[in-house]
Amino acid sequence: MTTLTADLPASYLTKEQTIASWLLTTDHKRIALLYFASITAFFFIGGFAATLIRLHLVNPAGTLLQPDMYNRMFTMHGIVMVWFFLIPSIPNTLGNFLVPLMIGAKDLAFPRINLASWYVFNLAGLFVLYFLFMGGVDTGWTFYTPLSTHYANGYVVAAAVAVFINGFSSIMTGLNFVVTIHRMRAPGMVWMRLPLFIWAIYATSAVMLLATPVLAMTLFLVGVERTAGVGIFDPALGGDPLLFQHMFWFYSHPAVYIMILPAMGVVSELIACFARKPIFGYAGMTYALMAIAVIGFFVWGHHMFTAGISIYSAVVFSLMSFVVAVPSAIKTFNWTVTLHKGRITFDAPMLYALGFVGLFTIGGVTGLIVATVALDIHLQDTYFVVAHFHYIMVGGTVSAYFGGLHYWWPKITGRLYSEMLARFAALLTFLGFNLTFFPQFILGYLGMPRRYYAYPPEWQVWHVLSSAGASILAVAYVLPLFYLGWSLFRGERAGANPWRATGLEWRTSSPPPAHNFARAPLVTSAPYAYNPEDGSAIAQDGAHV
Amino acid sequence: MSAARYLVAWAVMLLLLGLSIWSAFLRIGPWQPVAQFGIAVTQAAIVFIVFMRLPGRPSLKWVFAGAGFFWLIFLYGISMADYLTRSGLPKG
Amino acid sequence: MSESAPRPAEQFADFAQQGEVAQLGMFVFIATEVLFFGGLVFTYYIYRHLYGAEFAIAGRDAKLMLGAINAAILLTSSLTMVLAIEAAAADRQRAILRWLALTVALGFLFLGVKGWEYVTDYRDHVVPAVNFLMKPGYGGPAELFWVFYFIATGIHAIHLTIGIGAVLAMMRFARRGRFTPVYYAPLEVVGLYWSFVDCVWLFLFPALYLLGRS
Amino acid sequence: MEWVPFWPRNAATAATPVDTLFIAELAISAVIILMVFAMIVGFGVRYRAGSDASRSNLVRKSWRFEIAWTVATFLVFLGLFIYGANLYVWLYGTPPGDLEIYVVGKQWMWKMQHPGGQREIDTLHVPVGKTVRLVLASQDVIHSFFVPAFRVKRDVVPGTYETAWFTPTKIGEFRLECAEFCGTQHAHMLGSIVVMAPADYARWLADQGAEPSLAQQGEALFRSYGCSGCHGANSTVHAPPLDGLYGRIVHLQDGEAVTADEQYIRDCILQGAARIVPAGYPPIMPAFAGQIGEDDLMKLIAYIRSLGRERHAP
Repeated sequence: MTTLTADLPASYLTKEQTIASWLLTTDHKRIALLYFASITAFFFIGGFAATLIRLHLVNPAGTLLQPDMYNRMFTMHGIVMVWFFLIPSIPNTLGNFLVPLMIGAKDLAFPRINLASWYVFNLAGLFVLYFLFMGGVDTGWTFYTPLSTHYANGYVVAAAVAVFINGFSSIMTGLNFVVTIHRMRAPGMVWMRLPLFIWAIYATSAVMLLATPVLAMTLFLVGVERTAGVGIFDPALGGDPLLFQHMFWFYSHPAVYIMILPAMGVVSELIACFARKPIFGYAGMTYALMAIAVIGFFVWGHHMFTAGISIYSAVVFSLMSFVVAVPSAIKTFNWTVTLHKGRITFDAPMLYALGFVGLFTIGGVTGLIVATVALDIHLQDTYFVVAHFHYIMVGGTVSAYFGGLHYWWPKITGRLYSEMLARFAALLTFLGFNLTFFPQFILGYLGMPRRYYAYPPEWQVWHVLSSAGASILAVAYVLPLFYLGWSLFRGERAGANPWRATGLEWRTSSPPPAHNFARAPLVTSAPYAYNPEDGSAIAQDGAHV
Repeated sequence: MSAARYLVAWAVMLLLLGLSIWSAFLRIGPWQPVAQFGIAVTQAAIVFIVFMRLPGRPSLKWVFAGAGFFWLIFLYGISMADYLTRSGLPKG
Repeated sequence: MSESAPRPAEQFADFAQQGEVAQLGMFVFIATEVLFFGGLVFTYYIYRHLYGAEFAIAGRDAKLMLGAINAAILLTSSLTMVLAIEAAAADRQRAILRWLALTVALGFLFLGVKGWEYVTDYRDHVVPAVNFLMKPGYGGPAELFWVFYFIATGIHAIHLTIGIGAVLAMMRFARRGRFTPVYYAPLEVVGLYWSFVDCVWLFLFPALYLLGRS
Repeated sequence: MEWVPFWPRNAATAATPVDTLFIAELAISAVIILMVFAMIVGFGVRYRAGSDASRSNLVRKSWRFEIAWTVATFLVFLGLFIYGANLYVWLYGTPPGDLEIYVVGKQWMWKMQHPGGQREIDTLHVPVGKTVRLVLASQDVIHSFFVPAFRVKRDVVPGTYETAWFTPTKIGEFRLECAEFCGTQHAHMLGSIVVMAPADYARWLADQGAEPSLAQQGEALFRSYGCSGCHGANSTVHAPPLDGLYGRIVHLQDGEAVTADEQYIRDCILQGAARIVPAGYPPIMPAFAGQIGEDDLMKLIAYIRSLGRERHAP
């Protein structure tokens, strides 16, 4: 550690160097890095499963993995990616690092709870590793009953426990953010001066807090049913499998917004900074974020259109799904219009952000197609749906996560990375992603169901294209590991504000000192006070940058 | 002074408890769960307002305390709408 | 945590802010708990809606007397808890300890009654998966009622046990004189939790004990 | 659309309207995507840092744009919703059907029962141009009956009946898939729908051998399970008569009125008097849950349905 920080100023990284000082830290910035380590590990575990799945599907007969093994692979891919990568990705790393910095606080409201949440997260992770090495789970990440409770032969209870415990870490993080954003803002940081990233984290935290407990109870009931053999959701004993689906999707649809809202926040920061222009329609953007968070709770039934819910509620759920798309459309429009009359540079974070807007748009419009009840009858549970949600979650969230990581990397580490390699990785992500998932739209309309380990030979060409894209995508995701890692040792020293951005996080040294600011900041300016005419900007504390 | 207020609240709560039990033996059919649930909501309101001292700073407490209950309305309401309009599923 | 000269944690400006933030945090946590229990009560109400008759027959075998006694015990414990907080605000250190001790005692009493109730339930053969007999008149879904009875009361008992632990910790703090009229946020926060657990019982009681009595 | 190399086959009446809607939405999607990409690329080139395009006269008041954009999007979405919901109600409504097939899904096969008693596994023969009504049940976990060429899909949830319908328009063999993950061999829970010319279909039916019809098999079960003891014509027990029950409105004891469809009859058999007692009858019927399998249930229901038909038959 000492060698890495040799030429850097005194900072949160240099304060103490013992292992214990990291494992017992209550500094939000160190906890962010702890989370970063954990979720990176899970990203590659989930990615490994995805790699095996794509390799397996090159051959229509599906001979690489045994059927049972294939089922365990996609289940693990789903569970790990959803709960152990996507949901904590932006909030727990970038969010943890940036929320206090951006609002001008010394730390989160409950630093010890923050640390505890990391331990709880890893405890849940241990359960994942346990069921992984014991042989896996074969229910799909959705745990549908009665398959999960009475028929599956994997370690369902261990998986449910893992997700249950993981929920506590979500709740602890959400609770911390909500209270912090409400009560710990620097003087002058009124709500309508908050950076959009903070608004997004706030909306995300609210969704986490309001949805996660219901999932916890649902999985608890599944665990009880499976261990005790009683029939809570078992139709043979009077239970209703659709009740499980209602409760599961009451959480799991809003969970999609837990994944995408922070990404929208990151992208807003990036586009404003690299277009050197205030974000178009700031107030509208905040309303849109909150609208998505709230309306997102009324649409869960679109996962159940073919499951046997009443046709009346299916129609209402369809309508609400169209309604929730409106604020997303507004955001896309505002991002693109922000570029108008900007002074745009195409640094790596900006490439990721623009890639996000493109992929999110494709994911969004295909979302309209599956929200249309009549079409969803054909498309439900096919690769069309798979492609659609990967466009949102991988094309959207993961692109934004990488963009944010590059953007704030100099702040987090005090180092600059190789811009050329980073741009190359960003372009590669976009290309590889489209090649992987676009063919899946076609497969879906042709009628290829999800979770099939074998398929008719005439569809092979689309699967081969998809797998080829996946290998490009894999390179694009591994590449940053090398050049970002390299930058830690050999990277040029970054100044306090390498992008000349306006947020308070750039008004302290890189990396920031232990308690964030040498002097408590006073906020006098709206966010994103960029001037495209000469590329100058006024930071939120009034300084010209 | 405030101790007296707590004592009164406590006595009212016990009274409501008795009322709830008494209502269980009345032959009022479908109104029974309504009555009992109504009493429970009243009791919960007393607990939140008196014992958990919701009035007072910070007033944001009201929002957070209410959010959970408010959000349950969506879970109950929207799912119930499905159950009540599902064809072929007779009511008990 | 153990510094002798009390001062607010580093991220806060003063004790007032720290106290308010702690309370808010607890209320947020309570909101999540409401949704957690709400999910359970939701499944219960759906099945009660679908199987009203069976639930009414099964519910008649719940021990109303014990349930009602426990409701009264919990209501009283909420009173003693809040009196402990009042004592802290008035700086009556002995009174804090006395009321907290009474709260803990009531908590244990509740668990004792609950335990006794479980024993009688076991003798009644109404414990699903362990000792369950379909009694004459029971329809198939009657077992579902008892499943919910044990899950709900079980989770509630776990919450109450955590509450007892928290109150015991507060007694330790109080004995060391850590609560001053300026800052007694931990006690206040534990009090909120305790009252909330009481609140849960207020909803479980009619749902589990008052069915099918008329 | 079948000239497109990656378009699914169109072999039922539902396929054309679904395809039309799909193409309409694809077109709108394409417009939106092109617009966004064009703006990103266009602005990106014109307002790149090096260009000396004018940045003066920035739009400061953005409300008007935003509201206009919001309302326009909302109206387009609303139109799509109405179009889709309308079509859905037609797709999900169940027309009477020229032919009733009972389908039981179980890990990992589809069992089909024709009204004439013919049974098939994983294959279903139907005549072209006739509306086929399916009654779907599951023996174990949730399955989903999916025929891509017909654009029809229904989840088959254990414990309840689902109905679906299709009217094939082309002769040929079409892929039947299970679309809801149902365990290890999910990917092999496949089958085919064989659509035949009416004459070929009649010949195929005749070739299946003379099995008693589904209703006749049900009648045998009706006696062996002891149903006839109470519901029979000369029973002394005061049980509701089943003649003409199917499709009628039944008034229940709590004042509720339900239609006696497959689901109602199924619930009555499985749950007995604990549940749905018609007004005016004592609650004495035993529950048969756990004693009758899905196959037998369907036969019993076919029999009870036939009771009405025989009487009304001209």
